[in-house]
Amino acid sequence: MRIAGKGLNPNAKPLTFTFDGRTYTGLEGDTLASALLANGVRLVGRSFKYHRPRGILTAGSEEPNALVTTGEGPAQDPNQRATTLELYDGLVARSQNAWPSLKYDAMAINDIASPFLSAGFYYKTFMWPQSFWEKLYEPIIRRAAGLGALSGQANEDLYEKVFAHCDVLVIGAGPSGIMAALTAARAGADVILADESSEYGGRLLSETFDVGGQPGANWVADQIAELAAMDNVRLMSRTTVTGAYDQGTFGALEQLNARGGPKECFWRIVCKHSVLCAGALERPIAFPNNDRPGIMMASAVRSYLNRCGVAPGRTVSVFCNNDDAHRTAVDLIDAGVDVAAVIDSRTDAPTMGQYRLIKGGRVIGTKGRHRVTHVSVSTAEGIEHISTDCLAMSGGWNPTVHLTCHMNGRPDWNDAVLSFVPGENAVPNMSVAGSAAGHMSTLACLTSGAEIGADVARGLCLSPKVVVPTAEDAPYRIEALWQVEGKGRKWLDFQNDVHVKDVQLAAQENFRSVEHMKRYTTQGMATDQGKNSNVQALAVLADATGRGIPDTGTTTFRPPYVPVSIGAMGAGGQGKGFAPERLTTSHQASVDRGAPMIEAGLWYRPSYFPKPTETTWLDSCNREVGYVRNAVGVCDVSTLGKIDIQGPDAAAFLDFVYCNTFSTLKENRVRYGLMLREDGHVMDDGTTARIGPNHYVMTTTTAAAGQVMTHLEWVAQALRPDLNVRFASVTEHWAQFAIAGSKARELLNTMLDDPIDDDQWPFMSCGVVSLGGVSARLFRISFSGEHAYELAVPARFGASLFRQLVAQAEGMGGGAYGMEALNVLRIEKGFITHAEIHGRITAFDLGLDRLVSQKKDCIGNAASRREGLLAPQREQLVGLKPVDKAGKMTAGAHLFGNGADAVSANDQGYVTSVCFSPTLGHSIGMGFLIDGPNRIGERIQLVDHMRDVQTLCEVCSPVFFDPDGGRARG
Amino acid sequence: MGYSALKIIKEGLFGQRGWKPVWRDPEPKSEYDVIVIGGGGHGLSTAYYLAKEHGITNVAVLEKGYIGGGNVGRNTTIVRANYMLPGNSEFYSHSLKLWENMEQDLNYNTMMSQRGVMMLCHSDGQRDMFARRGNAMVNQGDDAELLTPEQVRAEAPMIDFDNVRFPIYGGLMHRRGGTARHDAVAWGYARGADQRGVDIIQNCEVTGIDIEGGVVKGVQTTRGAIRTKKVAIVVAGRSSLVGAMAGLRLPIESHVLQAFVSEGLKPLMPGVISFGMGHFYISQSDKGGLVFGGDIDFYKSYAARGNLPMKEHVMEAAMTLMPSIAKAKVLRSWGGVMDMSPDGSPIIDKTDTQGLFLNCGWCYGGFKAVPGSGFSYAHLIATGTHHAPAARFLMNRFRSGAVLMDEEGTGSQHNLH
Amino acid sequence: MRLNCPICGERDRREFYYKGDAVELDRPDPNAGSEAWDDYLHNRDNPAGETRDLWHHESGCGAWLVVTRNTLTHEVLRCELAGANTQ
Amino acid sequence: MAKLIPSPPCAGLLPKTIGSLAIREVDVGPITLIAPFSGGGSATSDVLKAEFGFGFPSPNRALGENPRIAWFGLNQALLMGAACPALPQAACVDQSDGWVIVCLEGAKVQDVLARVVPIDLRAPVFKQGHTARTLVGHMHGAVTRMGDQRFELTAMRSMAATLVHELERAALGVSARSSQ
Repeated sequence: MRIAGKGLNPNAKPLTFTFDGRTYTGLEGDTLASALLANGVRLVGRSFKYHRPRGILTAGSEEPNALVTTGEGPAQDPNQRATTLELYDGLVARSQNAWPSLKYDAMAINDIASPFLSAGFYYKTFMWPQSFWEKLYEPIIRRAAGLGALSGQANEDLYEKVFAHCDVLVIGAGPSGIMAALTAARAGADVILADESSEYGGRLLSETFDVGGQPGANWVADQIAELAAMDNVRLMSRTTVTGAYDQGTFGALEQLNARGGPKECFWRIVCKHSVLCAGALERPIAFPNNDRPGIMMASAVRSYLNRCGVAPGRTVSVFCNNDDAHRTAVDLIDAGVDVAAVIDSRTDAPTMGQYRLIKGGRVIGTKGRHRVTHVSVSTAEGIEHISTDCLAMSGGWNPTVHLTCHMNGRPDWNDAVLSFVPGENAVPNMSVAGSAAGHMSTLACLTSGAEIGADVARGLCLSPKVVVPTAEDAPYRIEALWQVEGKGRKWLDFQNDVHVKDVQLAAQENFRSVEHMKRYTTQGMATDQGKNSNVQALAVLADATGRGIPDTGTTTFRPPYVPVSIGAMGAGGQGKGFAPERLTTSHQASVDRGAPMIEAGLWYRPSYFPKPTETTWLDSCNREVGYVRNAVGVCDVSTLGKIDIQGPDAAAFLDFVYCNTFSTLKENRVRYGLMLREDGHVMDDGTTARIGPNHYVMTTTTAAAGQVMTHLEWVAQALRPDLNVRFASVTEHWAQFAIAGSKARELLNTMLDDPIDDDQWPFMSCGVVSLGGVSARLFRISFSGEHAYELAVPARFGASLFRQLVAQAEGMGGGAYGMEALNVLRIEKGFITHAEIHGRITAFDLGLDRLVSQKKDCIGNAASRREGLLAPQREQLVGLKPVDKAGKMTAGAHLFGNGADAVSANDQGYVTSVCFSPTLGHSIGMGFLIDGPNRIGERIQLVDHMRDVQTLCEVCSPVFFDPDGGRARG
Repeated sequence: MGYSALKIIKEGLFGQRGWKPVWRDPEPKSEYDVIVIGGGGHGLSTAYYLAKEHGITNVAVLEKGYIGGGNVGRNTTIVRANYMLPGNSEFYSHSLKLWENMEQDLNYNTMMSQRGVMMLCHSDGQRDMFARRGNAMVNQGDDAELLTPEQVRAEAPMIDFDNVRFPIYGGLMHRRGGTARHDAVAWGYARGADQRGVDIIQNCEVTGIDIEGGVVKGVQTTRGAIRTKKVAIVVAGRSSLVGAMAGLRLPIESHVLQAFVSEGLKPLMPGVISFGMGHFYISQSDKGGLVFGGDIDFYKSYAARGNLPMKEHVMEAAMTLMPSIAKAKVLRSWGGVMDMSPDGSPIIDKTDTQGLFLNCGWCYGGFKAVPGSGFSYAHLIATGTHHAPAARFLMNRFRSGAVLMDEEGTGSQHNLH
Repeated sequence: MRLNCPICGERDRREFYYKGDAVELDRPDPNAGSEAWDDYLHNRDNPAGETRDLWHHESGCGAWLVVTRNTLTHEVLRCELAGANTQ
Repeated sequence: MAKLIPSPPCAGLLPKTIGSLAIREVDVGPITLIAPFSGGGSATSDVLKAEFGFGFPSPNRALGENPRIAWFGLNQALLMGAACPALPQAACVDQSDGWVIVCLEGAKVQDVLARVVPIDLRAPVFKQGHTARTLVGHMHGAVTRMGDQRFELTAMRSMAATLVHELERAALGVSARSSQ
């Protein structure tokens, strides 16, 4: 019911929205909840377990009941709280968890069966027959459970993440937060003031208090205007600080009420000091049937009335145990709304206005199916039934301590406010002000905010002034009332349908620890994370176990304070944004030639270069292998890591990081190197060239480039600071291309300013060459077994060089080759990659143990000599070929003795790399086989259950082609 | 007291008054045959199998807080037997078989749900590695299927196949894998052990281990000294601290692993999906919450809470893999303390002290091991010999280098497993 | 979490790579024997409280740091350069 | 004979204006990474000073305009815009083609950077002449303040497309807010 003249915005424009298909009108400044209440809509949802009718309980982000879904298609957004959802023209909202309709929900049958569905009942049944859990019980439970639904369509909204830095982060812009921010900012501190609402002011917007001699909302507007005008202040509305993390880091979720721009923004705020001014949350009372629509928090009734001009009922009653709730009656009467009675459990309750006060009264029952119609009140005189369509309840206020618990802080029980207050120094450099700290009057909030703002400013060596406006300073009078005896269920967790008896049953079954009770009953595990119910539930548990509340303890509040969408915290990750994409200089040329680009770590590399006549990738691959074996092929190898190493001790350094020796390498020569981890296993391999007396260029595999660089830094800085050496990655500076095949030199000589010959450029040599005046590096190395070079030019020339190399190669009967052909070429030669050096492999396993020089110390040397790493029963590298040439081989297959069953006990090894060798005309592979090198010629069974392959293979040397290496040298 | 549907109906009609404590809260006795330090999943299952399999019932489980309050109560509830290396393979295979009969064995519904665990692969090389793993699983007698991208799409249509940063080359499906109700596992074993006479003693912190002449004599606790000839340490997350009481310096670092749960949603996830390139895995609980996690926070910590960068990384992985869950809202995140070992595999072994046993190093994979670990540990404690499926979980493997079980291939750096 | 890099100043944890306990600075002699190497590579004090760890300012200056930290509270007590060869 | 044609890292990607933010690629000329050997710091600095008027920069600082030198990590600086003189006491590595450098300019440039860079860039903290090695999105990079509303970002050449994409995304978010 809208009350004319009430509300903060008397000139609000009307907005049209729909809820469950019906169209309504609300006003600018409404939340969906206030607009629904204004239209008399009470039933807004169904509870989780029993599907009981639910109405709006609160006016904030702690709302457990009024969860709705908005939007259609990819924009469908479930589980939004109607109490914080700002109304906009055209908003379409739907209720959740009800079928066929909110009013007639078939699953409400659960409520009738509820005596058999007590806490934890499911642990005691659904066990027979065994297979029925997955087939029958669980699907039914799963369908019934859940709240809203996702659309199943990929997100199309924008989300973003931002970093912010400040001196002081003030969390909450109520009276204490405003004062803390003002006091610190006026002194010169860099301040961020964040509030989860669309409007600053906190409770001052929902109450009728004066501050500084003017209405609270006006005072707020003045202060906010002053803050907004300061350069050192950032105001953040609709921003909920969701988590407190180490060293002054906070997460915050900003709702951007904008179409076209980002939907939400997740902030990472770093501050020197934080001030928690998050206020307090009013708690319900556990009385019988306290969950009907129309029963809501007393403070929420005032919020809707004073802030939105909406009365949630025509005849309102109040049930409370404290003075504060009486204001609800006073405000309602002032607005012309009937107040049936104020039922106060205290026999000495004071009266604050012209309403009927029932002292020492208790609500012991309620009536009304889809909205409350009556309440039954026990008084000194007996039981009275009061007709009412809204019951405003208040069991007192809980300081919002959540953020103070995010770093393992425990709140303390406080007898004065009958609730938990933040523990001392729970979060380093965080102060707590206002009602979050248990200060319950407006003046106390203003004062504590100002004083803490000043403290913080002084901590920053500033000179603050404390000026506090006048305000009400009523004492906080409350008497404990956790539950009311009577017939009917007394609900604690409204969403998860946990009532007092559930908690008592948990205690009876020895789930007496508060954590056990929570997990057994699901109390506090709903979307409000127990904000509305935990303290009452604790009190019930304390009573049931004969302990006090402080001894009972409390569960831990964990981040986030309010639910945060995966979209917001994962902003930027969608699609390719998850990790950077690295493109080689030949990328476009490869794409232009139709090459499928495949991921190699962060890089993209061409898989193969198809010709129009080819129908499968294998056709292309075989042709490209032929280029290299018969003419010349060109391949971009820029993705390999390249590290420039210089210094007087560069040689000694390399001797220490490689297991073999580099100090003996001559200038302008290249050597294969094997690098171990300190635990004796192979880290990486590659070639390193000596390009000057104290100057080397190391190559790493594409996969391990980053790891090797980090490792070198570690060794140089931490283990061998005695060695004077410097290194830098030059992977990005050089575009490098392999030119492989018998016509490689011929091709090169069409490109180079000065031709080369075999004498100057023998196998494993390197040096500087010139191409059209551009200085380049040439390495005569081969990963294909052919006469081959790698030519490196500054990356700006990479695209140009690649196109010219390929054009030249094509003129010689060759062309570009991709990763598939590269892989075949290297398997034919028995060269290893990370398919073989997969982290569990030693030099011994590779047959390279002779490379581990015993003349010097090096990383991994000592550990590689462990007996277990040299045992003959280890699996060692071998080649494999099918006995029947047509036999199929697959990588990942396991190896078994001929005739042995393919079971673990008989496992002899596994296959790491396989290809069809066009050169040899059959499949070939490499793998690791127990005692492999001593079993050459043996027949072994390759079994791949995954691909249904079983092939008899012959164990052979892993070098299938040109075993003496004459082609590479020639 | 047996649990059954009939019993539930009877109690429903008579006000639930007949339910008894699921386990007792006895005072500690002055002496036990075996003291199990740690009332987590592994400790409780150890006590249960000591009683059930070996008839050793004069056993106390000492828990410093409340039972099931450690990693068994804070994990992503995944159960699987998809290991590759000898040692792990046979152990998890055995453990999975125990899972499959757990409810009937315990008369407690732990909601073991075999909806499948699917690991996605993102390159030819990874697919071949998955094939090797899948073959190892089948060789061990477990189930595995290598799925084509089309088959993955049919299983998990919410994956963004067209735009994901690391495309889906296929998957390794392990249909007998799935999830279970984590707390219920602890409670079920507690109930089973208690019914067989084991004393479960909560709020009883061990402060010292009494050793004389290389022989265990008992423990000191916050509730007094207790004598025993056998002490079984099984305190994941705190192994180094309890081990130090017996003079052990363990190959363990404690690291935080975070996990996340969203608000309840109508069913959308088929089973468990794991996205290796993003260190992201996800399933959906029976209540409808998306349960997901990622990698450890990478720095050693006992704080049981994580930091923002890893949370963001996990959510970004979710967004690239399945952007249809963008509007699922994270309700709660938590961090558990993991025993990270130098090869990523656990230790179930005797120590040099007579009567002192050690079970630790489960990294972030301890939940699925709960039944197998308890079974094998109980075997070792009762018989003094290693149970065959766990016979390779020996502490000296690091020194010798023999039978390391480094599934990730990342080497001796604890936090990389 | 934030670490105060002695070169770059205070930076977010996401800029750093973590290696492990600072015991790894004390690399044994190559012939120290299997027990010493086992200890170096695998065994850790792993205290609940103050500890010294190795971090690399990977996305920043590239320095290796020894960070003294509390593993229970995440309080950072000191950040120092790991090597002498860093100036 | 080869005829090599150079192409810049951001060819076809920049320049661009999004809202009030202008993004353009900067060609600083030759780039040399200078890393003085142990004990070679002052000798290296002296040569630089004689040649260019500035020495080796202290951490997090950039000196000069054209040419200029920017600290680039532990014991490292990038000399930009001039050939590197002989520096016997330092490792000198040509990285002219290793980096992509973009200039961002506009009234909201800090808001855009706050979406990609995790460090504190507020004017009183990060002043003109300040430079930092840090993250740019998920990439290792560097940021340098060139003026009140002007910054330069450095990232790896192969990631130029990702860099531009991330900046575009950030700028779009900023401009969507200011248009509200």
